[in-house]
Formats: sequence, structure tokens, C-alpha cells
Amino acid sequence: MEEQLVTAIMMFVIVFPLFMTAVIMYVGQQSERLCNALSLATAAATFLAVLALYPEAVGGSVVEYDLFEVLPDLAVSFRLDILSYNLILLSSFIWLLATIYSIDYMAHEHGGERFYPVLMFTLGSCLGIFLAGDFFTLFIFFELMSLIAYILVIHEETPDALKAGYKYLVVTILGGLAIFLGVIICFELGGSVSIGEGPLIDEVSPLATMAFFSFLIGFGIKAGMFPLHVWLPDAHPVAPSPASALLSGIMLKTGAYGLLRMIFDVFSVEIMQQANWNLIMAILAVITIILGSAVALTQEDIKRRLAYSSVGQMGYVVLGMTVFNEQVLTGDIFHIFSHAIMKSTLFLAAGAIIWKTHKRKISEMAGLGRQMPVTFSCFAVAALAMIGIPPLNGFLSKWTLSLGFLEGGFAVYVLVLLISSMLNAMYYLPIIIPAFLGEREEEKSGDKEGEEEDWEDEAIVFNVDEATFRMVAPMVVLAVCTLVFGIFPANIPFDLSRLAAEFLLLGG
Amino acid sequence: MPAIEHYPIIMVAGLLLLAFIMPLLYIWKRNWCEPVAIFAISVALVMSLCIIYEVVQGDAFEEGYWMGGWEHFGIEFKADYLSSYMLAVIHGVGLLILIYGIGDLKKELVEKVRGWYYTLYLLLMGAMSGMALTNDLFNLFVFMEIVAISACAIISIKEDRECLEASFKYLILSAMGTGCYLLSVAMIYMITGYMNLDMVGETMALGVGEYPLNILVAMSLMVVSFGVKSALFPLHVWLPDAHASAPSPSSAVLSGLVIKIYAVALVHILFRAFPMEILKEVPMTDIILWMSTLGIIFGSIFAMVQENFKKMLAYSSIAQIGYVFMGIGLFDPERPEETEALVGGLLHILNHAVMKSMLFMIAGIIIYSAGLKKIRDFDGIGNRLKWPMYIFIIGSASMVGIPITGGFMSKLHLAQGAIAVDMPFFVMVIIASSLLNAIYYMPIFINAFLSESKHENVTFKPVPGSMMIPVVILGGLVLLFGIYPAPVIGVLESAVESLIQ
Amino acid sequence: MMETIESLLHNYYYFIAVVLFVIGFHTMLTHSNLIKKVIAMNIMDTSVFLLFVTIGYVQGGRPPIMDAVTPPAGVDYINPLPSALILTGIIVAISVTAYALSLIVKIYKFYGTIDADEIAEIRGREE
Amino acid sequence: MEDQIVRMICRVIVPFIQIYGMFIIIFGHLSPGGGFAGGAIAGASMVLFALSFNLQAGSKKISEESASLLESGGALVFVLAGVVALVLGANYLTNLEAGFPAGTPGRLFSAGVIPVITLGLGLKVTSSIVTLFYHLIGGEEEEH
Repeated sequence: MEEQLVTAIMMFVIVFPLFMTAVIMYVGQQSERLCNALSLATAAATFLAVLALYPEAVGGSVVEYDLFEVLPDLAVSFRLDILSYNLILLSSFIWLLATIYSIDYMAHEHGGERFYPVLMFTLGSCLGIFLAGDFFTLFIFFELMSLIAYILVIHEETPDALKAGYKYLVVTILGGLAIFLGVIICFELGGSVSIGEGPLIDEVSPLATMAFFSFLIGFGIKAGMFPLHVWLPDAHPVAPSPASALLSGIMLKTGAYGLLRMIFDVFSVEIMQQANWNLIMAILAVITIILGSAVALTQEDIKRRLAYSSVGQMGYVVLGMTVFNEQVLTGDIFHIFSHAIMKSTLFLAAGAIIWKTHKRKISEMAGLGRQMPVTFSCFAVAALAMIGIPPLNGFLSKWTLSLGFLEGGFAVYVLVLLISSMLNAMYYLPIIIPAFLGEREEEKSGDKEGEEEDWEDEAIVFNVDEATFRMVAPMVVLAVCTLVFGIFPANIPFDLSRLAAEFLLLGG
Repeated sequence: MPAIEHYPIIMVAGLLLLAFIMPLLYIWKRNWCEPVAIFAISVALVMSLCIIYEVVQGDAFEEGYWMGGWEHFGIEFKADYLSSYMLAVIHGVGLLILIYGIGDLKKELVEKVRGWYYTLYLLLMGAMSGMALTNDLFNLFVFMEIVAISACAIISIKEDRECLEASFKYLILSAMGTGCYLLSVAMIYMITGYMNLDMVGETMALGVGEYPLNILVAMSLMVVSFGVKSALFPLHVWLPDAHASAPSPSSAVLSGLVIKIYAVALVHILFRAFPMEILKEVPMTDIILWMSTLGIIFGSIFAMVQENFKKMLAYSSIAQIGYVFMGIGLFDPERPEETEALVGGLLHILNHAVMKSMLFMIAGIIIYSAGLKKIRDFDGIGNRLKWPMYIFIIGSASMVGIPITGGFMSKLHLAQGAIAVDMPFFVMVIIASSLLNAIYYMPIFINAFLSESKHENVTFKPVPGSMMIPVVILGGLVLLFGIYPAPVIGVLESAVESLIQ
Repeated sequence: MMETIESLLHNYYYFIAVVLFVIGFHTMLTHSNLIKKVIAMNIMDTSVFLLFVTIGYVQGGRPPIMDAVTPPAGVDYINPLPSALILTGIIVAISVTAYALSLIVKIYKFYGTIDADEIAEIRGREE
Repeated sequence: MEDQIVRMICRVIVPFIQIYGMFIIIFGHLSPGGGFAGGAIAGASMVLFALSFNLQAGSKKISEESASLLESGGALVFVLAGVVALVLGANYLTNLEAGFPAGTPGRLFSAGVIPVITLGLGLKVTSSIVTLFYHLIGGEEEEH
């Protein structure tokens, strides 16, 4: 493809959603249908545009484009390489599905005219983060996305949501400021903040340490890394389910992406090892994995349990960054894919359950599997993938990671993965098994009250009462992806991950 | 059309003259006061833009402008980069505040004194322009006093008890500052025998060895004096009362412009009158740095506990003026080539002027429309006062330093400067204060939009367009300076370069 | 030690000016009576004016008035600049004083006292 | 206060004070004094008058309105004198170089634009003192 065309498409995927935000905001006040249609069209067009970049990205070429200079030496610039491509492909795909899902989900909620523009704006800024050509641009889009996502978090406007939202906002600003500090130090030490110009900081100094910790705090907050995860279990459950899916599925990954870029573009593998920073990250990641999984066990609310599970899973991603061989990095990047797909499925399914039955407590979900078989099947597939049952994609990523850890001589990390998988099993299985096999609450209470009602309930129990097609379809698509990407180890995401890992290890 | 060299003096003299004509107009043609005042400031704005253009492009202002043609011993006006930048800020923001004030003052001031308000306003504008332009220490003193009196009067014009008391406190402390300034000028005159800044600078360089103590004392007095006047912590005690109790347009102009002009004057004197060797010997910049740091932190902390919205904004001004002084403080005389911090500090003059006057105007709009002053009463007003609260979001984002707003750009420069002179601690200060700002600004608009409204039965007075338009324009400017600050920064870099040489 | 005292005696006018300045400064900050504050302000200003005028004084100099006759050679004039400036300074001080006094009149009207502490007390009681 | 002696003496003395003030103003460019000093003296005469009679009598002689008119007028004279130099092509407030007649040094009509400026200042200071006085007294009056 011609360079200019690629650049044009690249700019299109960022600017188009941002532009459509304004249009949807305007249209949303007039017509709900048009608003839905436009949002869908935007997400679809963005996804198609991203697909069009596929040959270019896989071909290994790097496209750079400077938009304009804000300050001397600090430009807003964009850059497409294989790692960015991985993430924009993933985001635009999940975004498309979440948008489809939202149409029915939001139909009964208030504030759709606010939800869709924000959804599109976060899409644009999220792609902006992944396509940023330098840390300054990355920081700006990061701040924009994080702050606008606040509106998604507080969408329900309940007191809980407001409280969680405030926590989210403060923590996000703290994270933004930390990244800001990191970018400044980076600019001062390296004279540039461009991505892909080799290590910007090439020796360990107090300032460099400060930069490392600033980035770690900033991106770590976003990635929900211990001890900065405090906002996450509050914020994700209160958002509307499609938004939770995106928050957990994609927006957490911006933090992981930032950390990857930090390791390979601000610093270098040598410096990370020399200063033992990778060990610091690994320790935090291990704590994150164990803590996230353990706390998830104690959660009664389904969405909170999923949110804590996200904390644990992000721990894998961070842990994977600390060992620098191709196998681990492939697994790491593939886990970004897997987790995004699995967690989105889970949140979408949970959303459908809550939407249909208004039940959030796990104990109340017994027997619902018979009422909503498709939804619960999708949930089950994704949950099993989370646990790491073969042949699902979660297994593939854990397998690759474990192989890599062994190769790199970090056998103990494999142990951590195993423990965590056990914990995962302990908190996911009690949702799935009673859902299909257990008795419904109404049945139990019916037993006590009398025969007749029991009989009536019986009739309802076997009534299949699924959510609407537009809500079920995205889940099914995602669940199929979970399966497919697990069964065929030579699938597209896996190849892309491997390419990205190679690319990173070759020095960006 | 007089030649461009005459513009500065025409501006200052014209504004002062119109200020005195205002009472007459008020007696004869009451309705003309406002249009004439607006016209005057607009002309001044156009002139300052011409001046800034000429300073950047041409060389009309290379030579100073000697009053009465008395070269080397008269009063000199000199439009350098910094002064012309400040002129544009003063008149640009001042014009918008004036337009805003027309609507607001109808409610806040009694009919009898409204004409005087414009007198004081033009006097303030003229004197501030004079302070920015003059190159003469004593002339600066005179303009400072005009600014001080008219600033006090513009508070006390609303005759209620808080205003009067605040105004008196302001007057006394500002008189103290003036006393220090005059003593300092006396000492400088004793050493050098000149009042002209350039010549003082030249002569002082020769006298460093002979009168080190005199110079030291003069410099400290100078910092104390300007510190009092621009509310540098811990000399800020007068500010919260004064800025909170004044009529909202007055608060806007006081917080937005008046405290900055003293900072500009201090920069002028510090860098032009005192030679670099003295700055190297004396840790004056360090002292300013620490004062500003304390101001940034404590101003924010005090702001957090305020109930009254305007008082909160006033305390936040103390923190924000700290940024301006931090820019000065982060200048390292040993490494004069690292100027980002100074640029950032000076840039913050513009950004803070724009955003703080905007916020005070929004406070004024809320008071005008709903009569609410306490922050906790603001719950749910977002749906009734939609646009003011939207703009408030922009303003508070800029206060926190979110990208694409002006506040971010100044913080960026300050942080860069701090790193450049190896003082990363101060970046942490900036970050801590941004976080504090977030903690007290964010809940306001969150509650305004999302909390249950307490005001279902209150009638909200419609806000006239003349009050809304300036706020919207300022909101646009906050974003503009956040997205495209390059021209301003260009001017400021030249300004700093010419100051340091 | 002797040198210090000698130089103090020699420059007694500086010394007096500074003493006056400090008296003014101290009174202004410590006394709660508003009128006393204004008086202190004037003392402070006056001290600086005195200092300024003494700077311009030349021992045995003539007043700097231009006669029709050309002055004889070797006669020094007093430096007129400080005096001229101080004249302006005095006017400024007068206007500040006048303004402060009129404020005090108004404050008295509202609070019934001109004592800063009592005013603070009244305001504290209101809130 | 109805004191005949004070009033009588005041009536006699006020014109002299005013003439003295005028003299100081007009001879400002020739001898010590000038606009500030002379204006203060002339203004004090009005204050004295108002004190010894009463405020109403005082404001009959010079009303608040005309005082502020004079005040603005004084400033106007000053600024215009400066601007004339501008029009003549020199810097603001330029005196002889701009082409004002110099006259004979030491005579009343000399020194170019300076007497005009002094006069303006005198007017301004006189009226300012009167206005200030009225304002201060006015605050007291309202109360009682």
C-alpha cells in the first residue's frame, strides 16, 4: 500500500470516532434510532479501516506521521507498528461488539444521548493511545480517555456510582500526573520522547529511577496493578455492562501497553535487568495475581467478582513483561488478546443476566442457566477459558507463558500461574455449576409455600427467556473466538503476538 | 495616526484621562459610560496588539520612549517583549471582564456609584499598563500606588461591611509593601544615583563590590514588597477576604490581572536592575522558590476547606500565583540558559488570568442567577445553569492541568524547567498541587451535574448574553492556549532571552 | 566597634530614617486601632521621604533654583531630583491616607468601632 | 457652631489664602511651589470656609459637581498639554523642543508648556481636596 494511504487510514481511525462524537452528540438529542445507527456505523467503519491496515502491519513496516508541533520538539505524532496494530485491532473489534450490545441494553436506560458520544470518544482516544508516535501524544490521549471514561463509570448516577467515580477520577488524575512527570524526565534526559528511536534513557541514574517509578505508577494505576488497583473493583462494576466490558477488556490494556512501551522504548532490556526493575515489577505482579484472585473469591456481587478477576489477570500480563524472551512476550501479548475477549464475554453475559433478571448476587443465580442457556453457555466458555482449561484461548496463553518462563529459568512463576488457575477455578465454578444444575431460588421458596405455586414455577423454569438477539450475538461471537483462538494455535492473534514479540525484542 | 512609538504613552494617558472624564459623563450622559469604557479598552487592546506585533517584527521599540524628550534623565517607557505581552493580557482579559461587568454590576452596585466603577476600572487598567511599560523605578511607584488605591476602591465600592474591612486590610498591607518598595528604591538610588532601570543595572554592576549589603537589603525589600502585593505566601493574608468579598467583576480583575502585574514588575526589576553576579551570590531565587512552594501547597489546602465558592477561588489564586513565582524561583543564575521554568511561570500569568477571571465570572453568574454562594448549595445547578457549568469544567480542568487546556502548558514548562535545573522535587510539588486542585475543583461540577437538586422551587434568573459571552470566549481561550500555545511561547522565550541576555 | 559607632554617627540620618521606618512598621502590624494604623503608615512613608531627601542633600549646597543670572562657578546645587520625587510621594501618601480615613469613617458607620480586633470579633460572631 | 468671630475672620482671610494659593500655582515654574502646593493651599481655603460656616454654605460656593468637573478639567489640561507635543511631532510632554515659546527666563510667561501643566495640576489638587473633604464629611453627615 502507498505510504500516504496508510497514513490517511491511520489518521482516519483516530479522527473519525472523535469527529463522530460531535455528530452523535448533536443527533442524539433528536433521534435515538439515528444515534444508535450512527454509533454502530462509526464503530464498524473504524473496525474496517483497522482491518485495511492489516497487510501493512503484518508486512512489518512502521509508518510515522507528525501532525503538528505543540511546542518546540514536542509534536503530536502518530506511529503504526505491529504492537500498536495488535491493540487497535483488538480494541476496534471489541468496541464494535460492545456497541451492538449497547443498542438494546441502553434502550431501557436513561442518558443514551450521553452514552454513545462518550463511547465513541473513548474509542477514538483509545486508538490514539495505541497509535501515538511519542509519549507526549500518548500521555495526552491517555488523559483524555481516562477522564472521559469517568462519564461511563458514573453513568447510572447512583450514589455508589458517584462515589466510585470520584475515586476513579482522583486516582486517574494522580496516574496522569505521574505519567506527566515521567514524560518530562524522559524529555529532559533523552532530549526526545519519540517511540521507536531506541532507548531514550540509557543509563541508570536517580532521575531515571524516578522516571521508571512515575511510569510504573501512572500505567500501573490504569492496569490495576497492586497496590494501585483500589479504584478498579469499585469503578468497573458500577458502569453499565457494555462499558464495564470495555473498561476491563480494553482500557486496562492501555496501562499494559504503556508499560510495554516503557520497557522497550524508554528504557531497554539491559537497563531493566541492570537496575532490577523487572524484578520489582514481577514482585508486584505476583502479589497482584494472588491478591486479585483471592479477593475475587470473597465477592458476592458478580460484576465485582469479575472486576477482581481482572486485577488478577492483569497481573499475568505485567508478569509476562518482566521476562525478556520471545516465548514469554508472545504469551504476554496473546494474553492481552485472550483476556480482552474472555473478560468482555463475561461482562456482557453478566450484563445480560442483570438486565433480564435484575439479579446481581451470585447466590441468586442458581438455576438461571436453564432460563438463559445461551448466555450462560457463553459465560461458562469464557470462565473455563479464564481458568485455563484446554482447548480454550486462556489455556494457550498460559501455556505459552509457562513455556517461556521455564525457558527463561523462572519456574517459580509457573507455580504462581498454577495457584492462580486454581483460585480462578474456585471462584468461577461456583457460578457456572449451580447455574445449570442448581435449584432456582423461587423453587426453593416455592417448596415451602405450597404445591400449586411450585407447579407454576416449574413451567417458568423451563421457559427459555434469553436477552434480545442483539445482546446475545456479540457474546456468542466472542465465545466462539475464545474457542477458535484456543483450538488453532496458528490463529491470527497468535501470529500477530509472535510478530510483535519479535519486533519488540529486536529493539522496537 | 500617530507613529507607533507613541502608542504606549497614548494608551496610558488616554486611559487615565478617560477615567477622569467618566464622572463627568456620568453626570451628563449616564448611558455613555459603558460604551465609552468598552471603546477605550478595545482601542487599548488593538494598540497593545500593534505593539506586540511591532516588538516581534520591527524595531520601533528598540529605543526607549523618553517622556518630554529628556533622554537619560526623564521618565522612560520601554515596550519590551514582556511588557507588550502583559499589555495584551491586561487589555484582552480586561475587556472581557468589563463587558461581563455591565450585566453583573446592575445587580451588585447601587445606581449612584456605578459611574465611579468605570472610573476606577479605567484607572486600574491605565495604571497597570503604566506599570508594565515604565522603565523608571519612581514612576513605577506612582503607578503602583494608583493600582493599589483603585484596586482597594474597586472592592470597597460595594458598600457592605465585609468589603470595607477587606479593602482596609488590603490598603494597609499594600501600603506596607509600598513603604518597603520605596525604601528599596531609596537604597538603589543611594548606590547608583539613577532611577532608570537600565542605568541602574549598568551602575549596579559596578557597585557590587562596594555596597554589597545595601544591594542585598534593597533586593530583599523589593521581594517582600512585591510579595505582599501579589500575595506570595506567607504575605497573602489580605487576599482571601479582599477577593472574595468584592463584586464579582472586581474579583475577576483583581485575581486575574492585578496580582500578576506585580510579579511582572518584580521580574523586570530583578533581572534588569540587579546584575547576574548578585543573583549568583544571594540565594534570592531559592527563597522565592520555597515561598512559592509553600504557597502552592498551603493555598490549595486552605482552598479545600472553604465553604464559600469565591473564597475558595481566592485561596486557589494564592496557590496559582505560586506557580508564577516558582517560575522565577526555578531560574538558576548559574545556568541562565535553562529558561523553560521562567517561560512557564510567565505563561502561567496568561493562563491563570484567563481561567481565574473566567471562574470568578462563573461564580458571579451563579450569584446573579440563583443567589448561591456556598459550595454545598451548588448541588444540581448544572441542569439549570448548563453553559456556565460546562465552561466551569474546562476551567477546573485547566486548574488541574489536564492536557489540551492552558494550565497544562504552563505546568509542562515549569516541570521541564525544574528537571532541567536538577530539582525534580519541585515537579512533585506541582503534581501534588494538581492533585489537590483536582480534589477541590472536581466535586463541585460533579455535584452540580449529578446530585439531587435542592433548588426545585428556586427561580433562576436568566443570565444576560453580555455576561455569558465573555465567559464562553474565555473558555475558548483556555482551550486555544492549551492546543496552540506556540505564538505566546515564542514571545515569552524572546522575552526571557532579552531579560537575561 | 568604634568604627561602627562612628559610621552610625556619621550617617545618623539613615539611622533615624530606619528607626522611624521600624516604628511605623511595628505600629502598623501590632496596633489594632485603625486610625493608629493609618498614622503608622504615614510615619513609615515619612521615614522613607526623609531618607530620600537626605540622599539628595549636598553639604553647603544652594537650592536648585535657576536665576536669571548665571550662577558663580564652584557653587554646588542640592540634587533637586529626590525632592521633586518626594513631592510626588507625599501627594501619593496623602491620597492613600485620605482614602484610608474615608474607609475608616464607613467602617465605623457599619461596625460602630474602629478597633480591628473588635471588628474581627463581630464578624466571628456573625458567622 | 455659630461663632461670629470665627466667621468674620474667615471671611476676611479666605480671599487672601486663595490669592496666595493662586500665586504659588502661577509662579510654580519660577519659585518653589507649584501645582501641588498651591492647589493644597487653595483647597484648604475652601475647607476652612466650609468648616467655619457649614457644609451647605460651602457647597454653595463650590458644589460637588463642579468640583468633580474641575478635577476632570485639571487632568484634561495636563494630558492635552502632553498630547499637543505629540501632535507637534515630538515625544509626549516635550516642552521647548516641540516648539512651545520659551519666553524670557525668569519672567512669568516663560518655560513653555510648564505653566499650563502647573495650572492644570493646581485645579486638580484644589478640587480633589475639596471633594475629599466633602466625602469624608458626607460619611459623617449621613450617620446623624
